[in-house]
Order: sequence, then structure tokens, then C-alpha cells
Amino acid sequence: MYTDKVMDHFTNPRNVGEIEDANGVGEVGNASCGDIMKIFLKVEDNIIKDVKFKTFGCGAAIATSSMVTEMAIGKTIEEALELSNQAVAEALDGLPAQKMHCSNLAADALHEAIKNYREQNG
Amino acid sequence: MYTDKVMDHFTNPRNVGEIEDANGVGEVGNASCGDIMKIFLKVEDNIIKDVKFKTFGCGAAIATSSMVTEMAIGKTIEEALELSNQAVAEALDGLPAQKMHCSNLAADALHEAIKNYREQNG
Amino acid sequence: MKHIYLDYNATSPVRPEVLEAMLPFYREQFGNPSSVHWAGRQVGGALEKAREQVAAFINASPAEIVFVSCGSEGDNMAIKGSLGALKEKGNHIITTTVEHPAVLETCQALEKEGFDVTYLPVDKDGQLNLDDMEKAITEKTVLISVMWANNETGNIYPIEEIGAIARKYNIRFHTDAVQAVGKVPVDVQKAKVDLLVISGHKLGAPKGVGAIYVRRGTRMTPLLHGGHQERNRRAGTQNMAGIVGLGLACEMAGAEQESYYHRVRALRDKLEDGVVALVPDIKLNGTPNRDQRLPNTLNVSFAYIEGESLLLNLDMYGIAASSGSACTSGSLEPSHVMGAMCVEVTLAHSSTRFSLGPETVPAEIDKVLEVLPATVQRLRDMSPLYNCGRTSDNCETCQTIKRI
Amino acid sequence: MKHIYLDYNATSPVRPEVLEAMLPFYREQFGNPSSVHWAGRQVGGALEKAREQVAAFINASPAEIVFVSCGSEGDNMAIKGSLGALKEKGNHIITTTVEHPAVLETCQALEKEGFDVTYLPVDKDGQLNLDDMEKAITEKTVLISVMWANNETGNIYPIEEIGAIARKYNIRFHTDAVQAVGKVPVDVQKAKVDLLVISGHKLGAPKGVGAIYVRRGTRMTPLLHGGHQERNRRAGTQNMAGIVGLGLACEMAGAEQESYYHRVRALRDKLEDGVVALVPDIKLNGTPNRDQRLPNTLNVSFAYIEGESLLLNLDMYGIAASSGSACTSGSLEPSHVMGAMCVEVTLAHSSTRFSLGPETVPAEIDKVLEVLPATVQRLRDMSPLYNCGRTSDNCETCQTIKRI
Ligand SMILES: Cc1ncc(COP(=O)(O)O)c(C=O)c1O
Ligand SMILES: Cc1ncc(COP(=O)(O)O)c(C=O)c1O
Repeated sequence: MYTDKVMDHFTNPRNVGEIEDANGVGEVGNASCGDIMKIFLKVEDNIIKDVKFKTFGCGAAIATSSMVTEMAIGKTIEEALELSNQAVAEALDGLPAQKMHCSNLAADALHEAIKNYREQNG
Repeated sequence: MYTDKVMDHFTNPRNVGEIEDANGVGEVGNASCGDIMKIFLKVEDNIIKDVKFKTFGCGAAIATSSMVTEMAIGKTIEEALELSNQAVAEALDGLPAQKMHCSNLAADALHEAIKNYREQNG
Repeated sequence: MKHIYLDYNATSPVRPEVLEAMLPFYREQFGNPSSVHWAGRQVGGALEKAREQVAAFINASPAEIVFVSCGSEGDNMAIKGSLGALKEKGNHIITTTVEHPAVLETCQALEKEGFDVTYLPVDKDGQLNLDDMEKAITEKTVLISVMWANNETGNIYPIEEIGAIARKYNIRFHTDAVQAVGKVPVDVQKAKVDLLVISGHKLGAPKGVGAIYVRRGTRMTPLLHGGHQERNRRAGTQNMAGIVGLGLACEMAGAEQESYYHRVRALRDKLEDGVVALVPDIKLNGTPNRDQRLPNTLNVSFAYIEGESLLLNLDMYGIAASSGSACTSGSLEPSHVMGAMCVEVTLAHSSTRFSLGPETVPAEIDKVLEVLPATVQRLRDMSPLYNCGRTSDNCETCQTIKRI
Repeated sequence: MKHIYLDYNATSPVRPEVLEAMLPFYREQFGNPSSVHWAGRQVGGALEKAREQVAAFINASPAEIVFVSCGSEGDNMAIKGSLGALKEKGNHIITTTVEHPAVLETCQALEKEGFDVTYLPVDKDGQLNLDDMEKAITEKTVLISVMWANNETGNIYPIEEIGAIARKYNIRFHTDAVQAVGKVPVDVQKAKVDLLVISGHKLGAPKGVGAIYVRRGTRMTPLLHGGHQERNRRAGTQNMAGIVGLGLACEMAGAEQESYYHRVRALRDKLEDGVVALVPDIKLNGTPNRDQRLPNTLNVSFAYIEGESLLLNLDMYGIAASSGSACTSGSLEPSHVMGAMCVEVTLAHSSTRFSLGPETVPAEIDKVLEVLPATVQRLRDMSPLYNCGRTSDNCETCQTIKRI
């Protein structure tokens, strides 16, 4: 069902946790869909210095969360805003069709966190 | 499907043929049902001296025809009239349910032949 | 006694390679393909591989293949599922008088529910007149259902031409290809069919599995409601071993189709020529044009004798064939196919089908030709119809054996 | 890695004796039981023996057993066939909100055709209120359909009492016994059911075969029209190997039922006690009264985590279980059974079913209890819902996960 990359990120997720002094936090999804992703950002000089996640959801939800954190770190927030859910799925060598819709929201969560950062630090 | 007795009478039918100087002939069944039985009788002194049959039909039709000839020979015509299709089927250790209706008409053919004998010999 | 099996149109043994391929799915790989864990994942690939094999065999894509439990289920699903989905468009079906009961009885059941059915007649050789078909089309016609090849006579119907007519009038086209696949080339694109049914046990896969091709975009109501298997098209845990077997059987049949055709046709022709030469008073049922008949099928009536007793006599020599006699049909009437061709009723009762298969060998045909003439004669000598100058029932009477 | 299969309610491996008994029917005895010749006669006896075995297992007579292709087909046939035959009498069905999709989706399809369906609610433990049932009965009620035991929770329903109610009001009673047979005693006379469905692959027979008990005198329209197989009740060439396997599996299950119950229940209780003791923040789904649950089933929700990711984590240890999570259901919603019990939605997504089988051994339970607590904790540590003081969605929201 899942690619090796998905299983790798699912079994060894990178950047799990919270950032105590995050300056951007975003959350997407809801419990009835079975997926909630929360992203914590530490942005310095417009660059994403640190990013962590917490996710309630299926294998795809956890793997995309993990992948998006890896992809975001070190990027400017503009670059990070370019990151799409599609790009995350591709970086994982694809997701099963039925997962594309519900569980592939990690980039959205990242964008929410950036939005939150901008609001706070507008 | 068929009992050993049925198969015996089917594979080695007794008294197949016609009686040249028959004094009673009976036929039952019709082609659309797939069964036609014809019985030839030689009656002397009210006793069935000889009986032969010709049958177009399935295994059960042939076996019951053969069996009824064996059962009729030597009987008085009154005794022969007592012979029922049921008795023929029992003498063959039974017939499959779906054959009881269509293919178990040999006693009827015998009775027709006796009727014909009586008509001729009033 | 050696067994000579000439009833491949009824069922066939599972091919050894197919059985081999099935075995792991009973115990080692017993998972439910819907499961997410190892036991489910172990079999998901095999399910999709089988789908590809079936698809390739008939020139479809894998997503268009739905696995079912038998040919009859496929036919029921095709017809009821189409009529259910197309209710708004119309309520008229066109089919033929010579379809398998899985189609005919389904249509008759639908008639009771208010659908209109046209049963196209066939001529005395069992052939259709496509002008009749075009004339039968109305504004309300939503489905044409014509079998690719007839199970009793082996007649092959002009599916490509029918497909063209169906396309022209924008009518959905279903074909029961249960007897055709493996015996003649079957290509859903060329034939322009929308729905096509196959059954495993007629081509060396086991009983209890079949498939239906559903052209992309063909809306259907399900016949079996329930779980999400087969993309919501057919509920029920998939018969993994059977499906794997069907996949391989299709692949093998596809690869061997041409050599099969020539080999089995040569044997059938030998049998047909032999029967014609050696047994008097017979009637060939089906088209005399052998190119328009399945290469493995010979259906012949032996005047004056009844089919079941002939079968049982042949059976004593180990020869397995089948008959259109009422006595073997499970109903009280002789074959509706013989009726549709207006075969005289006693001849219908004596119609006998020899259907050859990939395992048939020349010596078996020789044996049949050795045994048959005397067997027929022996039964004729027992028959009140033989040599008595009786004329046969006329065609008025024969109407009574038609079901429709 | 050793595999630990705890998903017997999804499917089970074929028992070795059963497979052994099936094998001859693929090649040596490949005949079609409808044929009159040796190949057909070879298998006719086996077909009827299997019918006797199934009948004896549920205290029916052989003539009341019809072989079908799976549990889903049986349920569809029972419901649609009854409604078709009883059209004149009424158009109302009573069923429950916790049936298998093979029943629920069938009822929903019938609603679209104008039939009325009452879906009886269950309480938070998944139990029915029989007063509700009696109140739901109207003059138009022609069928009550209640499963014998639930596949997700293992809850056993009071079939004998429901049978008595159905008899009292002279209403036909169907029960989906797919999960019950083999696990608890099933007797169609005691339970006064008219229709009862079983599926082979849940009790050690292969996938692709099932049976329906049809009480003598129960009129039904066929689901599959066509040939005369199964006394005109179900068309299609019989799946001989599968049927022989189902017969033997039933015989074995009948003989072992009591010992099975005690053995598997002890293991399940050990698992249940262990989970309760070792993992905080869990919720048992189904009735806490273990006597009213199947002896092999434990369904438990682990707060704050989602089912599929738990399953995949367990899978890494070779442990196979199943989940009510939307991610594993094939639909976009979590289990309708959890919804019917008004289980809070995140808990529904985390509901996890362990179902044991005859081949389960104590060491496997030990291993699960060793692995489970840390695995749950690991996922909780990753969850935004854990330790954040967030209150769970209330029961208003939970309504949205009910399908009915
Ligand atoms: C209670 C219940 N009914 C029906 C079915 C359907 O059985 P099958 O998969 O054989 O169609 C199942 C199995 O999934 C079940 O658990
Ligand atoms: C032309 C045709 N259609 C349908 C069927 C039904 O196939 P099955 O027995 O697999 O249901 C058969 C086989 O008997 C057939 O010959």
C-alpha cells in the first residue's frame, strides 16, 4: 500500500514534538476525518530554523508531516509557502489514491503555521 | 442417480421387440415429453404368455419397460391390471424423484395393451 | 475403463499449473486483501496481477475487470445492473431466443417487473438476422444482450457487427462470452462491447470464480450490495485462490489460443466427418459453416432415440457427452435452443453435444467413432419410432418446446 | 519475524484437513454435478454430503441448505429474495444500525426502491432493546433481519428472543450468522430463524463459498436467475471444491465448538485483562458482559491515537489486527458500528479489534501485551490531542459518523 519512503517516515518520523518558544503554530484537519496535524515553527530572519509536528492520523498523515518538516527546514518562508501537498507526496514517492484527499495536508499545516507567524510578527 | 437394478434393466433390457401375432398392443406417452412406450401382448386363456416392448425414452423409461414385462409374464390379466407404476418403480429399488412423473409409465402401457386385448377379444 | 471426456462446454478440469498457482492462497497467503496488515498486503499484489491477466486476455484495462463468482452471476449483474442504472432512459432489452438460462431467465424475471424484452428468433441453423435486431430497436431500448458463442451448438454470433449496431444507436451492449473465451479471439475493443462475462471453470480455472468486463464509464447498480470490494462494484470477500487461478488460466489461454484452435478443430472435424459418414438419419444442429462454430463443439441429433439413454450408453464406454433432452436439462422440457431453431421435438430430445478440450487426443475420437454407430443402432432397434413409417411431429407441435 | 494473526473475524486460513478434502475436486473429480455421465456422478454424492454436513451443523435438513458464493451474497439473497416474494404482504423491514454492510447497504438500496426500513438503535454497549423492536412492527412488516453476532464488537444478539417475537407476529426472520457459527452454538430450530447465512472463510473453509439456510416453505425470488442448480434457488455451476471444504469445515467446527469456546475465550480474556491493566485511557467497545460477546473478540479504543497508525505499528511486530478507522474501512467514515454506539469520534477512529482463532497460542497473547503499551504510548507522544487538555468532541458531532 505505502511506498518504502512513506514507511520509513512513518516508522522513524523526523522532528516529532513541540517547540516551546515557537513563533508560528498551525493546525489543520479535524477529528471526524481522522486526521489532525499541528506544525510548530521557529522562524529567524525569515528563515525556518526549526520545525516540529504533532499528528493524529493514519500512516500517510504521519509520514507527510514528517516529510514536510524535513523539506521546510532551512527554507525562507516564501520558499516554504511554495511547498505543496503534491510536492510532499512526490517526495514520498507517492501516496495511495484514497490518501491524497484526507491525509495529505501537511503542507497546508505548514502554511497555516506561517500565516500564524506572520500574524504574530506582522 | 439410478439404482443398480435400473442400470441392469437399462443396459440389458428384457423382452425388447415386437410380437408378430400380438393380440393386445398399448402405447402411452408422447414425443414432446420425450417418452413413448409400446407394449405387445400375447394372451392365452386369460394368461399373459408373452410380452414385449419398444421404448423411446430415457434410462428410466427403458428400465421400467423392461421391468414391467418381467413382472407381467405369467400373470392373469386381472393380476396384471393390479400392477402399478409405483410397484414397478419399487421393483427397481426406486427411481429419481424427477423421473417418477414422466418416465414411470410402463404399467400404464401394459394396462393400455390389456384394454386393447379386451376390445379385440371382447 | 479409460475415461473420454467430451463435455468441456459443461466444465473442464483445472489446469495443473493453475492449481499449483492457487494453492498458496489457501494457507500461507490466506489474508483478506482488504486488510492493511501483512496478511492483507501479501495478497493484494496477486489480486491486481490477476486483474491484469484477465484484462490483457480480452484487451481491457485492469480497472474494468470485476471478479464475480460464476458466469451466471456475471450475466445477472450485467443485465440487472444495467437496467437498474438506466431506468430513466428506458425499459427495453433486446436479446435472443438462444441465450443461456442465466440471461433468459433474468430477462423473464425482469419482464414480470414491467420491463419489455424482445427475444430475437434464429433460423433453423441457429443464426441471427441482424436486420431483425435493428428493427427491434426502439427509443426505449437500453440494452442489447447477445452471447458471443452458443453453449449447445457452438454457433458464433457476429459480435463485431452487433457492437457496431449498438454503438450506432448508442445502446449498451452485453455479451455472454463464457463459451467463447479461450476458444476464439475475444477483444472488447474490436467488438465494442460494454459488458462481457467469463466463467473460470470453462477455461481451466476452478468453479466458483468468474469475471465481468465493465467498460469505463458504464454505470451499474450493484447486484451484491455490501462491502467496498471491487471498487464498490461487487461486495464480498474476494475468492483469492480462484481469482489467482482465473488470472493464470486467462494468460495461458491467451498464449495458446491459436494452437488450441487448430488442434481442437482438426479433432472436432474428424469427429463430425466420422459421425456423418458412419451414422444414418442424423441432423447437425447449428450452422453447417464450421468457421462460424466454436472449434470444439459438435451437436448432432440421432433420429428415433432419446438423448439420455444415448448418453448413458456412451457412458458405459467411459464417454462423457451431454444432451438437450428434457431428461438431462433439470427442467421438464428439451433444450430451448433446439426449440428456437425449430428442431422437431424428438430430434430435440436426441440432440447430443460433443465438446472437446485441450486434453482431447485423437485416440479418443477414434474410440467414439468405433462405439457410436452400434450404440445408436441398438437404441433404434428398441425404439417404437424407428422403421414404423411414423411421420415426425410437425413444427406446430414443436412450438410447444419453445420456452418463449 | 513471527507472524501473530489476530484478525480471524476478517478471514481465516483454510484448515489443512479441509484443503486436503478439496483437492480431488479440481482435477480428478472435476465434473459438473448437473451432468449425467461419470464425471457428473462422481461429484453428486460429495455435493449432497456437504449439504448434510452443513445442515447437521445448524440443525437443519439438507434440502434447506443452498450453497452460495459468500456471506454477502447470502445476505443479499435473504433480504432481496424475501422482499421480492412478499411484495403483496408488505414493504417494511426491521433491522439494526449495527449490521454488516451486506445487510445495511442492501436495505439502503431497497429504501431507494420504495421499501421502508427501520434501523433499530443500540445503546452505548451496542445492545438492542427488544421493546423497540416490538414497537417497530407494523402491519406492513415482512422481514426482521438481525445479525447473530457483530463482527466488530463480538456482541451476541438475543436471537432466540427475537425469533420468538418474529413468530408471534408471523414475520419472517433472517439472521446473518457469519460471525457466530463455529464460535457459539447455532441451532435454527431453537432460534426459530427462517433464513440464516454463513460464510466459509470465517470458519476454516476457503473464500468464495457460503451457504444460506432457507426454512422449508420459505418463498424467495432468486437473486441469481438461470440454471436449475440448488433446486432452482441459486443458478450457477456449483463450486464443488469450495462446497466440499465448507461441509467439512462445518462438521469440524461443530465437533470442536465447545473446546474451541473455552480455549479461545481464556486467551481472549487474558488479552482483555492485560490491555485493561497495562494501557491507560482506553475504552472497551461492545458489551462488558463477556458471556454476551463472542469468545474470540476484543474491541478496544485507545484514546488520542488513530487506528491505522496503530495497526501499522503493530504490523511491524508481525501482529495483525483490524480497526474501525476510516483509513481502513474503504469508505471515508469510521466504523458505522462505533457510530451507532455513539462512540466519540476520535475513539471511533482508534477502535481496534483483536479477533483470535483456533490456531492462536498463549505466547502470541503475551507478545501483544508486551508490545502494545509502548506502541500506544509512542503514538500518543506524537499526537496533538494527548495531554493538551482538549476536550473531545461531543455526541452531537459524533452523529456525523453515523451512516443512518
Ligand atoms: C457479520 C458479517 N456478515 C457478512 C460478512 C460478509 O461475508 P463475505 O465476506 O463472505 O461476503 C461478514 C464478513 O466480512 C461479516 O462479518
Ligand atoms: C453460455 C453460458 N453462459 C453462462 C453460463 C453459466 O456459467 P456458470 O456455470 O459459471 O454460472 C454457461 C455455463 O453453463 C454458459 O455456457
